[in-house]
Amino acid sequence: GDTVDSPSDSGGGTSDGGDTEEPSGGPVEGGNVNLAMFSPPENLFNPIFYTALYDAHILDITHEGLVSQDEEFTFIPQLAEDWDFNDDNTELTYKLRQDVKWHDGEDFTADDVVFTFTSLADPDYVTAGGVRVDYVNSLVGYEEYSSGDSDEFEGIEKVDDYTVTFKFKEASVKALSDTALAIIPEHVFADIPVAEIPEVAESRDAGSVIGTGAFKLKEYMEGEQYILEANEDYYGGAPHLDTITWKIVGQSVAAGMLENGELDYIPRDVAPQDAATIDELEGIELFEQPQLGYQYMGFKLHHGPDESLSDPSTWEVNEKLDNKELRQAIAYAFNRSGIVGDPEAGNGLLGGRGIVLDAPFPEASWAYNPDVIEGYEYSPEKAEEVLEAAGYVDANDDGFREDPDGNELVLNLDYPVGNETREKMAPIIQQDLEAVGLKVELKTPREAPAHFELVEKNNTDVDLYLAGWSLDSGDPDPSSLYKSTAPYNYPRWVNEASDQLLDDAVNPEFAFEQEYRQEKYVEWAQNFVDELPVLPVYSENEIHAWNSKLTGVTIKPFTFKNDTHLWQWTE
Amino acid sequence: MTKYIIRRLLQFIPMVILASIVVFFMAYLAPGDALSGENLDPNIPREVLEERREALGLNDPIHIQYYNWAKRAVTGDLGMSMHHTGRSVSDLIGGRLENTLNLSIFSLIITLVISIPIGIYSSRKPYSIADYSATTFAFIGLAIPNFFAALLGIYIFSFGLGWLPSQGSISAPNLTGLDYIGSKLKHMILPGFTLGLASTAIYMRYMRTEMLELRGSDFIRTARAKGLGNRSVLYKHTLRNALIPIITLLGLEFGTLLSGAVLVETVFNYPGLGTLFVGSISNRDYPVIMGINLILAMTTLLGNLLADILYAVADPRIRYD
Amino acid sequence: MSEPLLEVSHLKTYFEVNKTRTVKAVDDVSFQVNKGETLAVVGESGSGKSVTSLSIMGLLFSPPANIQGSVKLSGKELIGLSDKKLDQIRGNEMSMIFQEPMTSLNPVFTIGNQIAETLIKHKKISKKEAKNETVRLLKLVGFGRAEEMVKEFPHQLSGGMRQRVMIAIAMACNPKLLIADEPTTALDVTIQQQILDLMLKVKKEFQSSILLITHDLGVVAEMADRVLVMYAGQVVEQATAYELFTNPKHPYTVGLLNSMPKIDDEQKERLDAIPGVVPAAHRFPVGCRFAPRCPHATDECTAEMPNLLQVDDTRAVRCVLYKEEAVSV
Amino acid sequence: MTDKKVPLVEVKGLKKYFPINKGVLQRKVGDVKAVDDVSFTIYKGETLGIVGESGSGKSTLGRMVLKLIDATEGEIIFNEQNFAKIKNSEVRKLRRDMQMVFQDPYASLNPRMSIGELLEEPLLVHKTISSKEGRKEKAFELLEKVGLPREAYSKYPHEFSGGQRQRIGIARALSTNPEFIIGDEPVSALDVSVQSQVLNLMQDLQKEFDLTYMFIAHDLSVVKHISDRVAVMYLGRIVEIADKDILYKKPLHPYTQALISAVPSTDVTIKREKVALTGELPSPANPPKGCAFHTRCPHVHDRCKVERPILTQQGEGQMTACHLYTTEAAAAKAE
Amino acid sequence: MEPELSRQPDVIVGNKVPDEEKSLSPLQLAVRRFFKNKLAIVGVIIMILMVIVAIFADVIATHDPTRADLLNIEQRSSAEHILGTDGSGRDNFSRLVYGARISLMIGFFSMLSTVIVGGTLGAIAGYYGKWVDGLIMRLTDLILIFPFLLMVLTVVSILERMNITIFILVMALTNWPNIARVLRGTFLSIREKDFIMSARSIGCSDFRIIRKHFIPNAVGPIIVNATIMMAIMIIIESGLSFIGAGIPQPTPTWGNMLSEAQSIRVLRNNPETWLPPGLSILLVVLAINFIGDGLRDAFDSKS
Ligand SMILES: Nc1ncnc2c1ncn2[C@@H]1O[C@H](COP(=O)(O)OP(=O)(O)OP(=O)(O)O)[C@@H](O)[C@H]1O
Ligand SMILES: Nc1ncnc2c1ncn2[C@@H]1O[C@H](COP(=O)(O)OP(=O)(O)OP(=O)(O)O)[C@@H](O)[C@H]1O
Ligand SMILES: [Mg+2]
Ligand SMILES: [Mg+2]
Repeated sequence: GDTVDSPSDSGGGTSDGGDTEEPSGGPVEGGNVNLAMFSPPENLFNPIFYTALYDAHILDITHEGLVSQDEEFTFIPQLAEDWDFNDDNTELTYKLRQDVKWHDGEDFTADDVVFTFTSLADPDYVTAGGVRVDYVNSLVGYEEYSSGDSDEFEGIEKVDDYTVTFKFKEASVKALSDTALAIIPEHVFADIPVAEIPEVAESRDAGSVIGTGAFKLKEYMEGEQYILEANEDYYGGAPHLDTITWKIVGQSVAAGMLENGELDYIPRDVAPQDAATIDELEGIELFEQPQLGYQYMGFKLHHGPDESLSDPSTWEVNEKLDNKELRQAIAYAFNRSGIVGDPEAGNGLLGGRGIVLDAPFPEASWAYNPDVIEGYEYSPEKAEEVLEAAGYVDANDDGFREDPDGNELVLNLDYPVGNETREKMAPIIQQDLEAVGLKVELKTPREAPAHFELVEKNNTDVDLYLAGWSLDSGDPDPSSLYKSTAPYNYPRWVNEASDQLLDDAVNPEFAFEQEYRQEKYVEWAQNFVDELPVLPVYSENEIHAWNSKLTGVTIKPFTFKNDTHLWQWTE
Repeated sequence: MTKYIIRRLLQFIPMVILASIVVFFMAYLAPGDALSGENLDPNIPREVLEERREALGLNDPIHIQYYNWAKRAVTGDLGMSMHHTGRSVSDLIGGRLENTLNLSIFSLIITLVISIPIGIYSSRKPYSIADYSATTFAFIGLAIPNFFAALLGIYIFSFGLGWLPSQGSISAPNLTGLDYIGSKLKHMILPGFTLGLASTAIYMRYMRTEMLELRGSDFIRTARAKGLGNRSVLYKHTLRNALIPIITLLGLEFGTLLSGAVLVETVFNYPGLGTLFVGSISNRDYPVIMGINLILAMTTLLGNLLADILYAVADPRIRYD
Repeated sequence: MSEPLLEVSHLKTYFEVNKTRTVKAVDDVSFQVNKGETLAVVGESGSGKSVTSLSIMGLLFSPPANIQGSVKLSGKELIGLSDKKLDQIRGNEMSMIFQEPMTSLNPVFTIGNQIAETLIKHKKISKKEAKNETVRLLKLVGFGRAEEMVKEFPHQLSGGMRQRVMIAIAMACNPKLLIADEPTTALDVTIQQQILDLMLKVKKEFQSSILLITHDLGVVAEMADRVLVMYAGQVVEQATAYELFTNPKHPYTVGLLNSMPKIDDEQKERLDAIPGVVPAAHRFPVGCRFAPRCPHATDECTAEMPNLLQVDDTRAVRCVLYKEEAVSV
Repeated sequence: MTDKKVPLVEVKGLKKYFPINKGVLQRKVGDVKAVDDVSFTIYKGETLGIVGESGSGKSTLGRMVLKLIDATEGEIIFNEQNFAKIKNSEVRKLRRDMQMVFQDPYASLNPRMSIGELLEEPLLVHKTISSKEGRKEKAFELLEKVGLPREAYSKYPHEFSGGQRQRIGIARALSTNPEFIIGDEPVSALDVSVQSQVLNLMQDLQKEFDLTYMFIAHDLSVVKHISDRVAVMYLGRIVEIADKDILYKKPLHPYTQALISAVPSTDVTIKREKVALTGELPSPANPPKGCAFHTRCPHVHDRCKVERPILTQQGEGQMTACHLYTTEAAAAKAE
Repeated sequence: MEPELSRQPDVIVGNKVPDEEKSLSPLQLAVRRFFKNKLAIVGVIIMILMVIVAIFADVIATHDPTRADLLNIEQRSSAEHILGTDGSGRDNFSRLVYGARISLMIGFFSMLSTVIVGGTLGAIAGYYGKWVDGLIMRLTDLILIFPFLLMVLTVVSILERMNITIFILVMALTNWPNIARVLRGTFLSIREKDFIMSARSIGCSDFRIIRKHFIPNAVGPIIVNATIMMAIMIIIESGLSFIGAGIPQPTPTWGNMLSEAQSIRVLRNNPETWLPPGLSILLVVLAINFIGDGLRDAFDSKS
């Protein structure tokens, strides 16, 4: 097989990866596809409660939302045929498809939609383990309903059996993405208290989990295999395949299993280092595109008391990193493209299968626009220049630069375990920075929960830290990560211009225009790149590899599971 | 004997309590909790997390948390997982425990079936070529890290020769009867072997020295003086005595096996307690960590008890009362 | 006297400990045990008494043991016999009891089992018969509650009791020859007395011969018809018990008798000790092996090993002092 | 030798009970009455022999007298010092004057120490000789005393035979110039010819250094040979104690009689009368009531089963604990 | 009567012992027996070679073992990189050489700390017995009821981080019961020996008894177990590295190198990456086990 797509020209992501190569024989009906999953799901097959990515692998096939997105992230109909905003953009009304049936044969109606969203606002929802309140907390009457003060959730209203209206407290540019959550059947869950939903068979057991998707969960062995069976009554047409089987396998052996036919498709998670080898295999198709997430090196700009994470006035400046030039010099000194590497030579930690990012927008996002943003090319010379200019010189001849006041400067670099490439990156950063005379103390890695707790809680020892964000497809708004008051603003970055731009970008008065937002985000991104609260490093490619006899797989930047009913074997 | 067993079981209680305290404090003192970590969705409002923490009792002082945990644990309720929303710890552990036990027992059987006959053979023909090969195997078996043996096993037997499956504990979920057993067994062969590698080596050597040592003992000399045939001397008199230390080792082996299972399960993606535990540690899923530790501690204790009982059965000199 | 039951001639048992060291544990030993008699073998620790008996029984492993010479039981040669054939004889025609009653019984089987298995093996009788026979044997060796004993394990018995069980095992198949290797050394005097009495009793009952190995001259005096004195792997004197104690000839025998404190005699101020120690079995001196400790030693003694000299019908001495008395060489 | 009769060791009502612990809590469920109410005196310069069957408490008694283990009850007075009343630190000093020779020559010498070190250790511990040279000199002297060559100094125990090791053990015991030596079956493990060497040596040394011995053995001939007086123990008690000649000529206690008659004699010219004992020594954890010997005694009568006889004087130099004689004695007195 | 105390030469010492066998202390004898064991010699030679490599790692290594070279990742063998490079472009050969230093050091110091902790506690338990023994033994039971690796993982997660010092600490913390038990057993059995009674009877102090009588006689079991322990530590290190709980990169340890073989790709394509560290572990553990066996035979001479 060949690489179908090279990352450079993928743009918004290409579709129909599987169709590009002419299969040798004609299509056949039926059959099973073995998919690889590297960690077992947690077996909570309920869209409103699941937390693990791996459960989503199954739910994405068995359940559907009102709307979906195309390759450009534009919203397209799914369970809803059409939608409308009212004049002031505070109400969103969906017209639902009338031909949709649940796996158990019941009709899908507006009641299901209302039920799903009402459940999210239920007073017991959070204590039962639910975390998706961001889908409903912008709706009218959320507070009243979720606190139990009101029996009626005003935010969502059934107009008729196939029409529902969502009512927002204020106009929201994210309205569509906030209503795109997969729907659960009311007739199944109506009698179950929300608090118990995560525990009941209907959220867990094969045969009892009911969705509207092209496949239904037929049976599984926990931690080993999950078999999905074709939903012959699927409104989009009966699937070609009989079954889809997710197999839980170790990442280390997946490539081998693909080669000897035990697996048919390794979606998304082919190790970049394995890609070249797989690429050479006969009869295997490879597709790659940058992930929506990115890895970065954070600069702890402020430390602060733990109890006031969102009150910048209480924070304390981290003197070591306060100087913007220093941060910029670091950005010049760190050979990020070396990490990503060159696909031709196959070098770098990613073997060239990824891209270097400057601003924290994924390549696939419409907010991504590298052409207008000035980033940092790898240039140790430039770095040294900037450092000299800013007064960072080696005053005492110990081989390392001191700060402009002549004090010793040692930057502590903290990183977590759990991501192989990132773990490998840490010593390289140290090596790169020491090459320009900056002394980095490499802290031994912690486990992820410990690392993130310490990074978040303003541990004063931390200067540099490694982390990554994986973003969702819904909306590119980075406020929750970089607004000064956002708890996830791990660098504790305070910048008025940034805060302002972020607000402007979602200002409902203008923000329904994507161009307006694009402009704002470019402006924000340039400011971000200049100020450098974090240095984004790379966005790794997600790499798919499958048996080339399998056709009909459509890979979007955020999913490959949209049109599973079209998957088909060829002779 | 019954009284002894009951007394021993009662003795477990303080041990288990102590053990649970130790693990609880160790686990909870570790920084981070089930709600911190990397895979957090930045869209989740912090208040939600705080509310979850409060609901899970994570904000209580640690001794209160322990008290709450222990109060439920004594009624057999190990609580709900913090990471696997809505799943009880017993439920999570249940299926895994079965797999791990299956694997451990299988491995134990392989170990015994291989090591004892070879050990006997070696002792009968000491310093023969077969004996030297067995010794060499034993030394290598002890020297090779078991995850590495596992990888080599996969490389050779799964990918090279295609004989054995490399992953999981079963080939399909809906198997029944013989197919089920067959598939289970087939999936246990590689992990079972690698898991038992070191023990096989140890038992083999043990058996050999023990048999050789017994050969010169007074009562074996008596048996020979009685004119009993070689077979009777070997298989009745010698073997029976040589097995006594092996039997005691067996019970103690249990804990070791479960421990080795962590690595082996990881490589073979065998859904057992080991992998669950590793995951729970990195997710800070305290109730699960506690549950697994509790169960393993009890298994180990029961293993020890079993060893002692078997010991008494095998060796009439040992009497408990 | 009467016809020989066991004839041992030129028995040599050497152990190849390693390439440079050979232990000559038994070095050219000849003797015979007649039907119905008790022959005692005495000698210091390490003189080769046990190895002699084990060689007769074929219980040594070779290697390391290298056995040469001839051992005939009722005229049948035992050396070189296959294990299978030997097993027909051991425990059946000849049997043995050992020094350490505490460890000579298999701890994991019941007393009954261990007695019965000999019966089943050699007498080809059923389990049930074997059990009855076992009980009978236990009663014979003086156990009142034999029926219960059958189900007991060795550790439940004292040393004396175990030795009695050993005797029951040894006598189970009515052997012609009983070899007893220091059967009472580990026991207290009062218990020793019981065991010795028991041996005399079973000997009479079964009309067997006994080869009694001991280092206690008192036991010899009480039990033996004839005595063989061993020193450093060799027979140094052979005599009837009466002759030996009344008229010892070999300087070693003399020394041995004199160095014993005796309970019946009047008090001696000092004992006559034999100086020195028994030479180690892997480096015997040339010449007479006793010469380094012998008060009569001459150059002749250290030059050449003296032969065992037959001084009359029943006596033989390995000492140059008795050259003249020798009947034949 | 014994006419002076100055007591060196006085033992009064000495008891040693080893607790038998069982169960989880290691609760005490009983006692092994290893030594049960034993009294005797050892006079300066004499040898007191102790005989008895295995397990009768001989070693335990010896160890208590040396305060290697503490007595459960009773008094030991050594050289007018009461053991119960002196401090542990004092005991260590006392050890200079009393020493022990052990039964197993293979186990009683630390295999990792050379003979020189072994012999010098007591000197070092008690700081009797401060100079290294002096200690070495003393060690040579000791070696010579026990008839070992000087070369032995730098050798290790494993290079010696049993008899030689026993000599080393004796030399070690002698190194602090003690007055009193307890031999706990010092010749039991040795061959006859070697045993006589060691016995001779011990006798020689006793004369030379005016030593007092407590000589434990189970071989009655040996005890007879070396002792002045002999005590016979049975199940933790002394059943008879008498001057040697009296005891062997005219043993009173049925146990002593049986014991002596059970010794096989090398004299083939006479056949002695045997007093056969049936049965085994009962367990000291569960001794018979009354006279401990009654289960095996040929003269047992009802009183023996309930009342325990005490040691009473039976004429010059002989004491016996037996109802056969207490009644007689009582009767005699009454007359 | 006096002159009768004749000192006749009634003892002939070790009649004509060949000179070479003269006056060797038991320790020397053990050493001698040890060196007669061929496998043990092989073990010693391997270990000596390894230690030489470890000491002269700086000289032998061709590259900086921690220096990543992103342009040359997972290279096969070449003149420049004798054993190729690893996933970060570090020189495998140099890592192997430095790995010897670090892995041996880890093994040795983990063993040492375990032996010190376990040895001391075991000795105390065995010497004093009674409640001290009870307490210490309950403590060992407590630790031993947790499966070892799980215990290590839990401890590591509290300590947050893993580095060489912590590794050594954790090993001591989790492994000492094994040594303690052995030593306690040894001490208990020595306690019953007559020579201890003898030492007390001549008035030795507790301290002297421990120092001169217990320890020298416990040396055998200690050394044997320590040796085995060291082998175990090296294996454990590799196991922990494999599940990502070992010494973090870029520190070169054999375990770290071996865990590169986690993926079948490396296993298949780059044997020069995993075979040398794998063989080194095998060889060293084998050598240590040979030595351990040799020591065991040498120390418990039944002859
Ligand atoms: N298996 C063996 N290998 C090497 N040497 C042996 C073996 N068995 C016995 N010997 C040696 O043979 C010699 C004679 O031993 P044997 O056991 O016959 O002595 P013994 O007279 O029975 O002594 P004891 O009275 O101590 O039982 C001894 O030096 C002993 O060390
Ligand atoms: N430390 C101890 N703990 C418990 N019981 C003991 C202890 N030492 C001795 N005994 C018991 O005390 C009793 C007397 O033992 P002791 O060793 O004094 O007898 P002995 O007469 O010296 O026997 P032997 O002749 O076998 O040396 C025995 O039953 C023994 O089991
Ligand atoms: Mg013998
Ligand atoms: Mg004793």
